[in-house]
Amino acid sequence: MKKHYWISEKPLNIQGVVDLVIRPEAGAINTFIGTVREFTEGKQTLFLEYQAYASMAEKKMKEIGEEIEQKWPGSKIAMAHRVGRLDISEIAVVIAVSTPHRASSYEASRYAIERMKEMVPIWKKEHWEDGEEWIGDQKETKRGVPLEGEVT
Amino acid sequence: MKKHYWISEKPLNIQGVVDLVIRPEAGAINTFIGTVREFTEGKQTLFLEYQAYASMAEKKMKEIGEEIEQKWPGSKIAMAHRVGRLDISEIAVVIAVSTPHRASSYEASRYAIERMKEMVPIWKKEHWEDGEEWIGDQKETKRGVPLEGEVT
Amino acid sequence: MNQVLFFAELREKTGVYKVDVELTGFSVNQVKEWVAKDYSMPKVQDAMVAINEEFALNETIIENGDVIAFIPPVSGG
Amino acid sequence: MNQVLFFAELREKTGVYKVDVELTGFSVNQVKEWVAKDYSMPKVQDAMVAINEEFALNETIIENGDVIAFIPPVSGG
Repeated sequence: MKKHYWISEKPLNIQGVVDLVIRPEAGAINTFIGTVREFTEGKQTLFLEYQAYASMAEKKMKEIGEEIEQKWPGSKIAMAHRVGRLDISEIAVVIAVSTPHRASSYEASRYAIERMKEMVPIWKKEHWEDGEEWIGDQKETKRGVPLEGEVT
Repeated sequence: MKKHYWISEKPLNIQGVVDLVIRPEAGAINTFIGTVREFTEGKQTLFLEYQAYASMAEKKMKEIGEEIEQKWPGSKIAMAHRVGRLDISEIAVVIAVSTPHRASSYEASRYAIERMKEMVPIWKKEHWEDGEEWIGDQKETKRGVPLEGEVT
Repeated sequence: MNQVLFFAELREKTGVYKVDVELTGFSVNQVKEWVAKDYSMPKVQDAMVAINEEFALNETIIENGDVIAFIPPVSGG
Repeated sequence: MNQVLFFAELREKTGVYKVDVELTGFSVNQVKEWVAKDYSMPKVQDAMVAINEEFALNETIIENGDVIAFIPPVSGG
């Protein structure tokens, strides 16, 4: 069986993640794709560096998947996160959830990314013109109040 | 400039739709993919047939995109819908929305598919073992109460 | 002169995709009645009507050159 | 014998990815204190600790063979 939860040093392929959850019982697939944004609160990012505790990260992603398959019966999920240096607009994360009906595909996908940001041991380092810094959740917000209470 | 809203007689390519909305200002892309489900309320679908009033459908999808770009500033959207015969698990629709932050990517994507189902002139015909029927919104629900008040 | 387009169930039941017909001056409602009668299609009453790709009211008067489309309840997505 | 792993800022500041060290019988809290002192890393107090890839409490006692990882606040996604 193919892995449904993995850390990758190579660019992520969206279709490859979606293919893991396509099946006859599903009518809906929601996909969340996180890309490297150039500007955050007006400050320009040159590139990002992601690091993971890969074995634990894959285990934690699997746990999130199991939580989701319990909370939204009939759902199937795949999650992949990239590590290493990522340039602007490159894909850091792809999550795909298939469900029989569309409402739960949205809910489960949102749950997946929120949980991933909470509990999966992956870190990013911002590289700016004038410096660099490893970002923790508490630090992401220090430049001001993020829109809608969150920052991607 | 490439079309961001289109009706296609050929299989839809997810990456192709996503590529239209990737950009440096975005950190989040939400994608909704509708696939042909085999069983609805216990009844087996053999295949579907989609028909569209293509020119009007593309115009209406563009209107939905404009609504979204107004409601969620900084968002960018692309939508494609397939027509013709579709087998089980084939992709009927792909919607991709990119936004600076993730919350609005989910909201805008959900809005897009709800509006599409409301106002875009596209029809599907279900083919079952024992018959076939063009489905209208009011008909989709006649087999019982759908989950979460909606059917994909 | 005008064009009338049918889709989905209406296309299948009438057997017609497109009709060229003179409807200038008639209301949308009158056109619906004509289709219901001529094609024995009472279901057109449930359909929306689009004129030149925009949804139209029953009271709207058809102008020369308008393209009239019958839009049964949609089911895309 | 035990392994201790560092990530992100902690890895960079300590200059260490992995240390083999005998910590059997110590509590997670005692290990944190040792790292804070030996590596001059007061920030380890903010980090979570995982033992064998599961988050652990400060009171948990390290067993022989356990792999201890310092998990600074995560920022994936």
